Amino acid sequence: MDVLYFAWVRERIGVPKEVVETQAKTVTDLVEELRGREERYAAAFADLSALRVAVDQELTEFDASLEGAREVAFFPPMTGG
Amino acid sequence: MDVLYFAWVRERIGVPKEVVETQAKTVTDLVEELRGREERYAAAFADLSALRVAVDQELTEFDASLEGAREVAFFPPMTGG
Amino acid sequence: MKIAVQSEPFDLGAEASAFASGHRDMGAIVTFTGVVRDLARGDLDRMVIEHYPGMTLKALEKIANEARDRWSLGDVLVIHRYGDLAPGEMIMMVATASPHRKDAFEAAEFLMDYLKSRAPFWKKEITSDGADWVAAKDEDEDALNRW
Amino acid sequence: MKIAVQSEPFDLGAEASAFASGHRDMGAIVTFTGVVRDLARGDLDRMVIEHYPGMTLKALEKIANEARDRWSLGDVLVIHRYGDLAPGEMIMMVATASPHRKDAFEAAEFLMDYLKSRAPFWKKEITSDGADWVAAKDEDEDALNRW
Repeated sequence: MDVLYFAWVRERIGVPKEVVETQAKTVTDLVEELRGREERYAAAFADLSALRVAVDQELTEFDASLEGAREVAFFPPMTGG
Repeated sequence: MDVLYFAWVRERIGVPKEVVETQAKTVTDLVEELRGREERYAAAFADLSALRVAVDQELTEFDASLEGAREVAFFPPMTGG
Repeated sequence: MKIAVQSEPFDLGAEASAFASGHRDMGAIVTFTGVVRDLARGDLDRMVIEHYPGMTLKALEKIANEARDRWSLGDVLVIHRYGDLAPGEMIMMVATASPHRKDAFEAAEFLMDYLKSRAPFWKKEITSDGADWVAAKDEDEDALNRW
Repeated sequence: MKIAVQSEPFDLGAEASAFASGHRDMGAIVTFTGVVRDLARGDLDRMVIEHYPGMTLKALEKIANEARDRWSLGDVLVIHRYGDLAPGEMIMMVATASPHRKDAFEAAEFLMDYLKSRAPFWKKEITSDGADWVAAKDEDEDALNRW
């Protein structure tokens, strides 16, 4: 599964994109896996209320299913306009 | 005093502007004088709720004083924009 | 601040560009442009806009200054035409520049609501069947109550 | 309907003119343009806008289509830039065309509120002191509740 990071999440984790092999059933499960990997992930995912997530390029919630998902993206609240 | 008419008020009265010699103290007094003149005035001023008035180029009410006024204008509700 | 009352067409693009340029502190620019709509039957020949020359500019300035008093605005533009206009021609435009988008939007809506009912313009629609003065709408008068 | 995501500058005047032309049935055209504001200290070097290429256009189309579902709109325009922008440069614009001014205004405000918080853009301000990601404001999230 492709995992993408944007803005300060990208900077904290250090890469814009990586391929993650996972059996995670939900976004929260995936976050737990990543947190357990390395300190930089734990730091980036410390406060989920400061993060947003998109699955297959659609905004969703952290309890969303990852079944069939090809791309997950994590980023801070958007500041367009 | 210059009296001006716009839009359908102008068309009904037949002139855009005329000089009126009057001792009218308020707009309502002036309207009464004009109504008494000729049928076209009576027709134009039949329903004051359908008219607006400006004294010296400021929108005002029909009970406004004409003391010192040089120009009075009668017209329908505005439809700009 | 630019307030213009004119019979000539104006160039929305040129006006919008000139208005927006050179405001380092204004994050939000709103424009509203009014266009002559054809009638439902599609037979509008032209619209004639009459105005009250001695009063029009003063009334527009008063409305624009009121907007500047109420909202944080760096600049205001009002252009309103009179005379004969064909369907599709631009009648008027307003523009507002503010540090904040809410102010820019609200001030532009305020300007429009007041232009509709408090600036001395009257519209007449000319078709092959004759000419009709456009009636003021109650909803336009009601719109003023929100400010 | 035109939706564009681009690093290049856009020409507000040309876009507004093109958008407004040729709508005989649209009496009301509203545009909103966002401009890079300098910081209060006047030391903004540039703003960098990051986006999510795979998602951005889809998100903007979704927002624009939602506006078309909710209001009577003849046309919608959205342009949003990414990359490096200097103070005073235009970041983005939206435009709406409707038979009625209320629809044109409301739809433009709706587009802006959703662009702010639901389109995948992130702004970073660069000064000689360093770089800061712009924080989302609670009021921008709250603004969505009115729709």
